[in-house]
Amino acid sequence: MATMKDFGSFETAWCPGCGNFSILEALKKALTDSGLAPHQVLMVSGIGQAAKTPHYLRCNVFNGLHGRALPAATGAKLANPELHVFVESGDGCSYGEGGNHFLAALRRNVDITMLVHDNQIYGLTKGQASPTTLHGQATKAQPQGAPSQAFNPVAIAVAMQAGFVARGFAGNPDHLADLIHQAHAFPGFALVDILQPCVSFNKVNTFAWYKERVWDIPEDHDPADWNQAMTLARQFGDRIPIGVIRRDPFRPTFESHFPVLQEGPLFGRTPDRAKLTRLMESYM
Amino acid sequence: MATMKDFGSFETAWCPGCGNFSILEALKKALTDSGLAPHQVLMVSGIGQAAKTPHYLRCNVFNGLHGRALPAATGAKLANPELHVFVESGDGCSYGEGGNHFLAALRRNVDITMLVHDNQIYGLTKGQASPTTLHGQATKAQPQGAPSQAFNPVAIAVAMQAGFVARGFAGNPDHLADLIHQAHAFPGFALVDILQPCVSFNKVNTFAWYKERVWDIPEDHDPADWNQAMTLARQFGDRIPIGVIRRDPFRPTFESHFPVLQEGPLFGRTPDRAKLTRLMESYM
Amino acid sequence: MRVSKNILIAGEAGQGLVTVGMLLTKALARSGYEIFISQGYESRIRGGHNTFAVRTGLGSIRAGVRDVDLLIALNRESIALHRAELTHDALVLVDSEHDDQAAKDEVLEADQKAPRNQTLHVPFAELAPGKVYHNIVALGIAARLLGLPESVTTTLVKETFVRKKADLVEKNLNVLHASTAWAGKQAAAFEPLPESPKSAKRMVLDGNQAIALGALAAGVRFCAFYPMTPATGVALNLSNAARDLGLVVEQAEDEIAAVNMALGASYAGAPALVPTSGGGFALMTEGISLAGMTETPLVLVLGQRPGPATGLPTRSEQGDLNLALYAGHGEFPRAILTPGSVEECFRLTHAAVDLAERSQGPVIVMTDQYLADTIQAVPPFDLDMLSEPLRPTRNCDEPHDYNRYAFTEDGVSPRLLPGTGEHLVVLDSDEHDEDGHITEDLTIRKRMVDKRLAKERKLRETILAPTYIGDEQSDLLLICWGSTLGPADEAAEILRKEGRNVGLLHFRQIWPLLPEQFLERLRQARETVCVEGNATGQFAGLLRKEAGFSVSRSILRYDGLPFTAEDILRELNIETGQKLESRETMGR
Amino acid sequence: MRVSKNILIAGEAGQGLVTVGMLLTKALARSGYEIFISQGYESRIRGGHNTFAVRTGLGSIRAGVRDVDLLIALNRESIALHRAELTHDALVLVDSEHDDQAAKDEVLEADQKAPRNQTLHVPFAELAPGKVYHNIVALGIAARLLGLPESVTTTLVKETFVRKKADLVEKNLNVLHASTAWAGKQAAAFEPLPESPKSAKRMVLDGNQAIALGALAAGVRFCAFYPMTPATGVALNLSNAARDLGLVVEQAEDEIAAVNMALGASYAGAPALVPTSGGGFALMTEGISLAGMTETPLVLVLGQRPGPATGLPTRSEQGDLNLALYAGHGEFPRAILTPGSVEECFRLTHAAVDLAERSQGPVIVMTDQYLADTIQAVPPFDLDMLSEPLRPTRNCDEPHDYNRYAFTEDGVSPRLLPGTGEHLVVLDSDEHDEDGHITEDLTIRKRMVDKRLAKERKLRETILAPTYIGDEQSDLLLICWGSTLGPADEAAEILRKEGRNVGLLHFRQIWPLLPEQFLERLRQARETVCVEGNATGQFAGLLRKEAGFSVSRSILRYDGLPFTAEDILRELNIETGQKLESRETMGR
Ligand SMILES: Cc1ncc(C[n+]2csc(CCOP(=O)(O)OP(=O)(O)O)c2C)c(N)n1
Ligand SMILES: Cc1ncc(C[n+]2csc(CCOP(=O)(O)OP(=O)(O)O)c2C)c(N)n1
Ligand code: SF4
Ligand code: SF4
Ligand SMILES: [Mg+2]
Ligand SMILES: [Mg+2]
Repeated sequence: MATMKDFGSFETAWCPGCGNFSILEALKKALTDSGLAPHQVLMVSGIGQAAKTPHYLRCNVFNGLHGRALPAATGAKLANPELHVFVESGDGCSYGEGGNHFLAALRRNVDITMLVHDNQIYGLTKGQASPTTLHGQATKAQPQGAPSQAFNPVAIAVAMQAGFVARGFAGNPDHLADLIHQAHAFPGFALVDILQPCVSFNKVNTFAWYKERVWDIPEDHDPADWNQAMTLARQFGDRIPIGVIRRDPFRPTFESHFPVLQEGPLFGRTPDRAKLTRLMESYM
Repeated sequence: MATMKDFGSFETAWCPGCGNFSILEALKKALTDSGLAPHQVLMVSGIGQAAKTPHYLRCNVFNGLHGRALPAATGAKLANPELHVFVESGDGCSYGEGGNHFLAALRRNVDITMLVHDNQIYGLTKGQASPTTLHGQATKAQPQGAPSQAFNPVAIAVAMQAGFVARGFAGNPDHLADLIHQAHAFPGFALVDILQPCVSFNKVNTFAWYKERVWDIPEDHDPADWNQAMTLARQFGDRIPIGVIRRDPFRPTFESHFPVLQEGPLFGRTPDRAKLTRLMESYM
Repeated sequence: MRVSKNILIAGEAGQGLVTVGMLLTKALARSGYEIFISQGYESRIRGGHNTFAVRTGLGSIRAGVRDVDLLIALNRESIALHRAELTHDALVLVDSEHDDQAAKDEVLEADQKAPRNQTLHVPFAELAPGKVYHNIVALGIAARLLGLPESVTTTLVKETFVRKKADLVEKNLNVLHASTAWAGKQAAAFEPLPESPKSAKRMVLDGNQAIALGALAAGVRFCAFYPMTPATGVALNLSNAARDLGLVVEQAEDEIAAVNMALGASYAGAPALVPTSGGGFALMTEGISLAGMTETPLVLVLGQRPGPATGLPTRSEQGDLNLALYAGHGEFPRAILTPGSVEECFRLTHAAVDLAERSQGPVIVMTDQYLADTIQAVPPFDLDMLSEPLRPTRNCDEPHDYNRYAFTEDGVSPRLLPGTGEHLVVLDSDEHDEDGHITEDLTIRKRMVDKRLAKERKLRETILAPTYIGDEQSDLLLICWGSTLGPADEAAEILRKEGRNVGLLHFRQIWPLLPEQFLERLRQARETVCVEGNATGQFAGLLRKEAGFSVSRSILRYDGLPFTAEDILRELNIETGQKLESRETMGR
Repeated sequence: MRVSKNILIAGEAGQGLVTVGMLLTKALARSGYEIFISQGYESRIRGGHNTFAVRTGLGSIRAGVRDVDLLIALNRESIALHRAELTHDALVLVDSEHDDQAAKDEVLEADQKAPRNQTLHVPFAELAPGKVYHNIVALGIAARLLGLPESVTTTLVKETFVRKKADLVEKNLNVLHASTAWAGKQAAAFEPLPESPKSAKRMVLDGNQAIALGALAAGVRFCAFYPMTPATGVALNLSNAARDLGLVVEQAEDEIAAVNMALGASYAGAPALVPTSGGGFALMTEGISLAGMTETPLVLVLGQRPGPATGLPTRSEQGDLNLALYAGHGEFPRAILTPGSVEECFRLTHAAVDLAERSQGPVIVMTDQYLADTIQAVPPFDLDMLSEPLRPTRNCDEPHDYNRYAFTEDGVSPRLLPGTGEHLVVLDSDEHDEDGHITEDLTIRKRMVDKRLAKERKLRETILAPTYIGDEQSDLLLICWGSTLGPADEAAEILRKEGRNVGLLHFRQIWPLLPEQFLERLRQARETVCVEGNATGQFAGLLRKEAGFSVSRSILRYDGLPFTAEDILRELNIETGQKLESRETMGR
């Protein structure tokens, strides 16, 4: 069994004090707790500060284009369903440039775990509003305040009938590790939106700001109840619930619709000449 | 005052019996009822059968790229807020290729009326699944059935805190005309998703199929109540409610955040040399 | 020697002309004739004006022609629209229900123009118990007029309906026999096709089907696409075969998703293909650059149509050459294959899959609406003769020392798949070190650029040389690429028959180019004419840039229609006694 | 005559080197010196290694240099990293708190290599009451060493802090005075700058700021963007000016939205600009094609960085020339302007807005990270001397006969705006008739292609000829485009001083190209060398294609750094007695 050490320890390009560090630790813990070895894991990311995370882990990595982690992850998972596929990226990457893929992923329900480092800002490009930046918050690019309403990814995921939706907090890494562990265990698409302080560019949603607001979803919450889930998902203000918001184990995975995927990975299969010949004959 | 005739009458490239015809008529009626003259109207569309609609109307037209009607409409409205801007396109164009723009438009709340001819299929490209195609429905491109869950645009709009959300039916043109009229009157982004039979490629969601299911939203529905709205929005099965689902008049429009837009269109303004000089001085 | 007739089926979208056309085509192919089908349609589902042109005969037929010998007019408008194309002794089939005065006038006018044109007024309503049988009527009559054995059409009809309702076979056969018999009784003098030699069974395939077959034969296991004419057919054909042949075909939410999905799949070991057209390809540009940077094999099929923007979505053009050449920011190698026939669609797609793996990067197969919809009869491909495409290794001895981007002489690093052993496969869109991890070391940056570009040298080793047809030295050299092969070839042949020394150089790979392979030929010709379907002479520009050679002139077409041999001859402005050889050899 | 010193401020991201650098730069500019700033940074927010290089002196300075005269090392690592660049008599400023053994070793080693290098151990902790004041310490010392008047730095510090907390001005002034005084007492022999002539006030501007100013001066009213280094600055500058100058700047959800928004805004009458970098530009490709098809004015700013894919996001390259030339499916005209200096950034952006309206299509202004971040001192632009950019008409006499795409001789149709009168403005991405409505008429198609392409002829009328510097006829001709102007110019000047006959041809517009404007010059030179920042010689390829001219050789750089004159001289492999003229004329 792999230990946390097997997932390595690297120098990062992050700012001291960034919330990303504890997310990385939580992730390593979750991977270990899930009994995964590095070579079984595929981390797919886009571009941004969060998207560098896979470089700080020993595992397979597809660090693709800004906003395009989900399609790449989908392709990889369909090509080899035995891979344990995680998507890791920032809020801008996941919900901004990648918004359409987010919708499509929720509709597909491929067995992928999506971790969003949600610092409510574009970090790597130095502080423009992201989709989750609060309405009216002033930034370098929006000196008069962000003119659009903030995106609530958790509420949209619930509205889209996602199978597994959770919200975590970088300031609570053990809790977060458990969420990631559960998300990975869920058979289907699982979203964990992670509140992540950005000490360099988000002076509003700071560690203290989050700390003041987050509260653990109580035991009696029934994530199988859509209405309850929606009510929790919409809370993002003075109080922000963290934990598993929604779990619907009855949605079939995307993969289950493809008999060919029941036979394992697509690589290493040679074309079946007899079948090809029959296909050619059908054109005669 | 313009009459329906002022909006013209043209030969179309649609199939006989297509639901688009009555949507076009309803639209003309709504434009007339709204007291608009053709040159005040800008219809923006993408590519598809529905997206041809603006060609069959006398008005200003921006028939742009597949999936990109919303950004073009947003740019035009911000450049000239006096234009009455409508977006008209199909379900594939609006929710498929254009999904990310749909999310962003809901967040922005620019005063645009969006009409979606929702035939639950890609018509112009001959019958592939669209985002609203029902899960499991077989099509030319999905012979084993559409593997993704259907997109419910109305529920997502409500979840995204849209100001005005309605569902209409091509088979009920007077009712539809009224919805379009109300949507246009609404100050902010307004969505009308229109159930539209496609006689050539959608043999499941036929006129009869819709007819059997649609029911008028009763008078006592309170579109200002988010929960009520969400409950109605999620109904898409044996019963499909049509009418105004959600109305939230308190959301400020996007335009209201830009003082420069209070002064009317952006064209015809010459650069203010004194201000430019001051700006240059700030670099000295 | 080539002898041919051109049969044009014309009518509105939705009238089923493709159904009649395909039945007739199969009947001709099975009877041993060559066929060449070109299709024309509008961007709509019903109405408008569509055409299905069947050119058939003996000897190699590689293009369509304008002149029509047999017009099957499914509506009245078709007569007016195609009157000018009727040959001197053409026959026109019309529904006798169209025999109102206006229709008669149309026909009369046509007759006046070309006195020997004859019209056959077909009593569709009498011969068929309902509209759905009209295509069988047309089939029966056309087959009889052309002299096809009734056994062939009978078998065909049986096969077509056997999987449907039980009594359908019988009903259709009755209609077929009645129609054949009716045609036999008509006095109309339409010379049947010459007798055909016995021939082996052939497939009746369009360009898109051949591409799909090529992909399957090469082991493609993943296809992501977003529908776009004229490339959708590639995906539909793969989709239909998916279950049986074991591949995943997914309609993506947009083109960007399609290309990124394919890259993800390819990374994880599934040979992947993405079909699209110009507008979709434009959206994939960033993804193509990602394929270049991450050295991930990827096959793209670019079915061109006239642009810019939405343009003419159902017509043909060769206007995206420069786009294909330079799509993607930054610098990285690629290969571009440009099949000129249905058979080449198969072979070059097969080659593309292999090439993508060998060069670990993007390979583009470029067609256009004309070729995508062109139907030809081709012998079944000999699968045993195909080379086995390269596959990535799946394991290594020292997994912990594995570096995805290890520096090598030829720039190609060993490609392992993730999850198949203890090694880790790290891929990065940023500049990266040998191990795939992000780097800001500018010395490594330079080495990595050199490594990636070195693969172009490798690609140059296996360039498919342009094919040359003609005598060793030519007076006039026609140059073409992709789908223009057919018409250019026929034009050259006609001129050669006139005693002119004409050569034809067909580029089936337009990137990379290896001037050694063709420069001498260009230099030796007295006149070089580049024939291409765009307005700015893009390939001629590429020859200037890459081979330093300026062609004498270009013949360009960009109205949405493909070239015919006549077009080329007309533009060459050569007074040729014979309009088209087919006229002569048919001896009428 | 040029005399210059190169001051390098180096340290981690987050240490405030841009703040020190900008203060020093402004002080130099206000004291009458020329400045040229190049910035280097990594793709991270804190840590790593960043540089801010201030080259300053008298006479025109148009590029950075590698050799360092004064190194302000904000951390120890910086000494090691830049040791090799120190000139014979360079001075190194280090924090005396770094004076541990390792630091001493570093310095020692540096001293050994170049014996006269000296190190000034600055007691930052003593001179400043806290870390935030360290940049003022550095400013005071550097200004004093360079011989700048204390009045200049004093005013600067006052201006900087006056709008902040009241006591900040005083505190900072105290630190400034103490540091200046401390520096005055140091024995370190650092020759100050020669006295500067009085000069008018100048702006201290970077490339992106100049572009924003050019856009504002030309009346740009709409900017949509998605953040991407190095182009984000253009949008941020416009955003900051938006409220005051009356424009709308919107951060779009993605690049595709940005370009389509801009087209919508332009259609409705707001001159629109979209800044991005290679990856974003790739995503806009389809939209650029839409601009071409719909004949909608659009200005794009493409700030290049090294690709492919994410590449080196904060470095420089000229690798996207081919992409800019051919982005977009189908065929349509475009213009590409390539400024070579901060001043040209302003002028060419202004010209681009006008050109987009005149040609009714896309115009691309191409820079790169080097130029975007280059800071120069330029006199304020004379707004009265600028030509008034063309604007669309807003009304017509016969609104009902208005046709947006009326056929005209030069291809340019009268452009009205929607909603400004009874006329209707119909725009279509499909092929369309004169009235803008979709058509499938293939004759009109051809005419519309011809109409659109005719505009390229029109564009050719106003091409900005390449600028030439040198004697009438040159032995060696350096060719460059865009940001390479500065270093190439300096290299040419150095060679000329050595008595060599060297010319320089700078292309500030690389499309369309008009060979008449430069071909003779190319032919006359004995040797032609194309200097460009990419690995495949893209501009040299363009010259082959468009002018049929092959340059003798290319000097290419593609490791992410910009050229310096030294690079070019080294590559030219010319034994030059003087390393760089600056060394000599400084007389040390
Ligand atoms: C196509 C494209 N557009 C823009 C960029 C520039 N870019 C890099 S990271 C980033 C934003 C990152 O924000 P987020 O995803 O929230 O990540 P964070 O840095 O905050 O962790 C952007 C806009 C890019 N690399 N590619
Ligand atoms: C970038 C791009 N991708 C694909 C297409 C091809 N295309 C044209 S219309 C269409 C689908 C139309 O479906 P929908 O929007 O539902 O409209 P409908 O025809 O059903 O009214 C597609 C995929 C295109 N024109 N552009
Ligand atoms: S910029 Fe923000 S998100 Fe990025 S590393 Fe620094 S603190 Fe973290
Ligand atoms: S294909 Fe469907 S949507 Fe399109 S016109 Fe025909 S019936 Fe209407
Ligand atoms: Mg972020
Ligand atoms: Mg549809």
